[in-house]
Amino acid sequence: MEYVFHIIIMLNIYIMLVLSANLTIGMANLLTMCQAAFYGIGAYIGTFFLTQFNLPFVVIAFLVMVITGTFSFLVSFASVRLKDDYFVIATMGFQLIFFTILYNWTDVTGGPHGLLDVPGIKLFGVYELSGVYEYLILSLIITAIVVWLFHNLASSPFGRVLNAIRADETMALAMGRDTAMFKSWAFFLSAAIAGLAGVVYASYNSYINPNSFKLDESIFILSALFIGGIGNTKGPILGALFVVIIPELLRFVGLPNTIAANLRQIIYGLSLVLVMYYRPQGILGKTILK
Amino acid sequence: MSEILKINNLWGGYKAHVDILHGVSMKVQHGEALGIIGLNGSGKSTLGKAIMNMIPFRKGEISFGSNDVSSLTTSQLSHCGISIMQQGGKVFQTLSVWDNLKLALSKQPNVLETLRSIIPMLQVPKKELQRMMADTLSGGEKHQLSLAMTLATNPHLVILDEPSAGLSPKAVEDMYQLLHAIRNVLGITIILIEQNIARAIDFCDRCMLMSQGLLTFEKIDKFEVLEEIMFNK
Amino acid sequence: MILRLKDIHISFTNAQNETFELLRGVNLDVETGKITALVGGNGTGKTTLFNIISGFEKNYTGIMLFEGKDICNASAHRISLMGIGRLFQNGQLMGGLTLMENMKLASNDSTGEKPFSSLIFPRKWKQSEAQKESQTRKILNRFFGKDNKYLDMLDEDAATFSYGEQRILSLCCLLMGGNRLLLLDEPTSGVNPLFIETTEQIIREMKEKEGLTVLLIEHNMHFVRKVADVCAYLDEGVIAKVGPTDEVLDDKNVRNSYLGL
Amino acid sequence: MIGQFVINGLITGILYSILAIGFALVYNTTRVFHIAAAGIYVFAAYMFWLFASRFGLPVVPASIIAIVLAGLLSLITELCVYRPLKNRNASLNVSMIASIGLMIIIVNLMVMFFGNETKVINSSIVQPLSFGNIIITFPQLLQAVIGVIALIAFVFVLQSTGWGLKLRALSADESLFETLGYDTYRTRVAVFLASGALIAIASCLTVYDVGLDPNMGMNVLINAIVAMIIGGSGRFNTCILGGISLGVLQSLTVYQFASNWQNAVTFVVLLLFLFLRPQGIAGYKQRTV
Repeated sequence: MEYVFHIIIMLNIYIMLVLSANLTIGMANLLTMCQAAFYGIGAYIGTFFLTQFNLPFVVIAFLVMVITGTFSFLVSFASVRLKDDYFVIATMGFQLIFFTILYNWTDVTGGPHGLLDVPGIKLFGVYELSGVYEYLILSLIITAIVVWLFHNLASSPFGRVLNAIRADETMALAMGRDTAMFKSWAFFLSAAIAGLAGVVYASYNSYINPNSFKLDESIFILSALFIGGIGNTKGPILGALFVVIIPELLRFVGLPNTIAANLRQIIYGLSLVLVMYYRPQGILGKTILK
Repeated sequence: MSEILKINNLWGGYKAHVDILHGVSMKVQHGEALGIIGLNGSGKSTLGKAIMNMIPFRKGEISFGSNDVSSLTTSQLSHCGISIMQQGGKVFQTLSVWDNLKLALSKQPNVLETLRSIIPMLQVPKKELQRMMADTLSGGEKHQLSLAMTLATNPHLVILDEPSAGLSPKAVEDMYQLLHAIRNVLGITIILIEQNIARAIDFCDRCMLMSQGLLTFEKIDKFEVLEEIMFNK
Repeated sequence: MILRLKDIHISFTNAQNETFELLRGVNLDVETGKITALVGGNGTGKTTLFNIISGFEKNYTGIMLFEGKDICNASAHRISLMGIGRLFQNGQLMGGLTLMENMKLASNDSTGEKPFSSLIFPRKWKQSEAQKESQTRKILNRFFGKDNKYLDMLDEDAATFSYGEQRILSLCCLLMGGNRLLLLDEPTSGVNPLFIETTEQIIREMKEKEGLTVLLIEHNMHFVRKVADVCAYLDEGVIAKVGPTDEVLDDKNVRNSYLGL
Repeated sequence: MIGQFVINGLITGILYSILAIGFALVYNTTRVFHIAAAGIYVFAAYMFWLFASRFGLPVVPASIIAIVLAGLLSLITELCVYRPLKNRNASLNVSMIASIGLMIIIVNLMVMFFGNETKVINSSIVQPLSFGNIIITFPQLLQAVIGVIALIAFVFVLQSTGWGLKLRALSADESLFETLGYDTYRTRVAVFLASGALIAIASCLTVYDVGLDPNMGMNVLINAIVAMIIGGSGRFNTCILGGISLGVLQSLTVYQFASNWQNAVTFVVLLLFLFLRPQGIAGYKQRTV
């Protein structure tokens, strides 16, 4: 049973990540390849706060989200200047620079060995969470809040402006909307939620290393998003479900571990190609990437 | 005189839902110069592109000579003998002038000699042409080169999409002299899509007015007729 | 005088470093509460002038006053918020958004568009949303009659409408409030004759019922004659003639130069 | 000492150039961000290893087989993915996502069949050459010689043959190319074959020196893309300029700091170029009039 709970916790984390990616990619059509970097920034900064201070979780989560969000200004700056492929490669550049720093700045990040013994989350500054059950409940609550948040955002006036930017940026500008500011907000929120997912992951796993936050992870999040669908809330949730459940199904079938690991990657890749051909908006998605 | 091109009830546009052509029908006779004039956004260029299958049309038939060519691709149409000079003097910017010509020159190399005798900018020595990059040409020269490339494929029918747009008055004058010369020497059928109405009426045997995706008012041959149509009370 | 343009110059440089001066000192006063038509041949810079007014083109010199305020250095969205609405040349509704969303976006009232107010104070913006919705219905009722089909199609993707319908609905969008001057770039281009009458009616009502000022670019001279009070002819980078519409359009010089004689 | 680093950088730069051209062939003509090139790179490396080490063929025929197979795989990506997507009028971003999917498929197929661990091609040890205090190992010499030959051959084909002319024309203007009576799809077949072959040449030369593992593709490809951008995208010869500059720059970074900061420096340079000089060193600015 613990194992099932572990899967659900990971699923929750991925739902947050994929939803956060959807905010920029799906709604504002800004294709970024650095979601894992924000996830990582959240995890490392969260670890720092968890080890150094004895703060209640709400405070830590808030701080992490604000700091991670602040990092997103690097990306929003790039989005003003660069278009299309150049923007994609620039975000890829951010991702790789971030990874290099994580990997080599050994004094702070622990380098390739990562950080061990990340303390658990202290709910009200006193009660330290431990064990799968408690994390299960915590992650369910947080994810529920995040899903609710994005669901409301999608149908709110703010989401409408993001959709307008996707449809026609010039027109949005001519209607008196400061598109650069809206994009920055989208990046900020997206990064903040990814950072939140990072803290939860770090304290739950109690161990982080750079390999969880490299380009492959960004691509993984992207695949989940595009398979599930972009532009609404159910698409990304389905995507997260898909990428988390497939490996378990393969395990259930009884394939040896070595083959299963690759087979699931192949399934992801194949689904990506097929989805792009037959249903470019994703299985449950609403909009098509421009 | 026989028909070289016949278009029947053509519908279509750039996007799937948005029709720009609303059922265009027309016939082009062998050897004539047909002008298509009309306001901005009336669909003149769209018609030219639709004939060349550069944008998909939803409905309608096009026949060229005695063959139905509605389903041919752009490059196949070019082999059949229809050629288009696209708007704005399109040439391969990063290539030299000679390379541009070489690409266009497909079947008969002697076409080039004829062209060189007519088109002023090709009359410099071959070495020069090999050295000259297309993106360093002036607007007028670019249009001339573009026209030369269109003709070098040895077409029976050329569609000229705004050959004078964006040129200085002097260059427009040159371009029309050139077009007259080409008509006289090569004697090919021309469809001229043109903003400059006076030029079009002057050059063509007959003109058609395109309006709201439909061809109306066949046979406009006098300027006064047109003025009446456009400005009448 | 709602908008005053003084000595607007703009030049472009091509690849051969040849500078080409498109506008050579445009002077134009747009009078409040009137419909002014801007006509001129192709490539004379009419749309460029619109881009300058609405803040999309910045490399120009000259003075531009909107209601007495200098708007030369304001960014595009600021200018829009000051009360200048625009219909683009091939502008349609934004596909992927519903008709209602398009109409709501056209309103200058941006209550609830800050991400946090969106989430935290839903009651505050729900009110303004409801108001926008009723306004939308009112506008549609007015131009297309009671119980028209668009009222049932408010929640459909705007891309499903035909091009002509989209153009007219985009015009309706401009009535969603906050605008005092409208820049219409060829409202009739690509619109079939049936809709041209509606277009005409909408533009008239903009002036008569809403008291808006309209500046429009148009190639369809019949249309210009019908709706415009004042006509300005742009040629060779300057406003060559301004005056009552019939006077300008019947001018022999204008006709000849327009038709390229 | 610095001389050694410059030489190393030059040789790496040549390899980057070849790969960058392989990528640019597809990117310039189809505008698709061809991330699957990373997969093809890995595929070529494994085929080379399979025939050279597992089946014991001599290096030369093994590499030729690898190059041919990689070209075919590249063609398959075009026929099975890019062309159908183009026929459906899919946007370029959609094609790119599909390309990512392809890359994942190819790389993981390789892992599935051949395992995850690093492999080497068992080459006979040859005494390194030394000029003064600059040492060049035999594989490096091979890389330099074959790499330069490949580049010269490519530039020759590009500049002096009809095929090269068509290629340049297609990347300059696709619609004009079609109206002149050329079949874009047929030219694209050749483009993809050549692209696959060039990627495979770069792959085999690298693998012969440093061995192979399935995760190397993306990293190398990104370097090649950076080389293409800093050289100036839109053309082919600029890739060589960009590749060699990048190789030397990286090598000097290693000399000055340490090898582990190499990637960071690469991307900082990339970002500087993107923001300050997006048209690249060679500075051909694509006009959008």
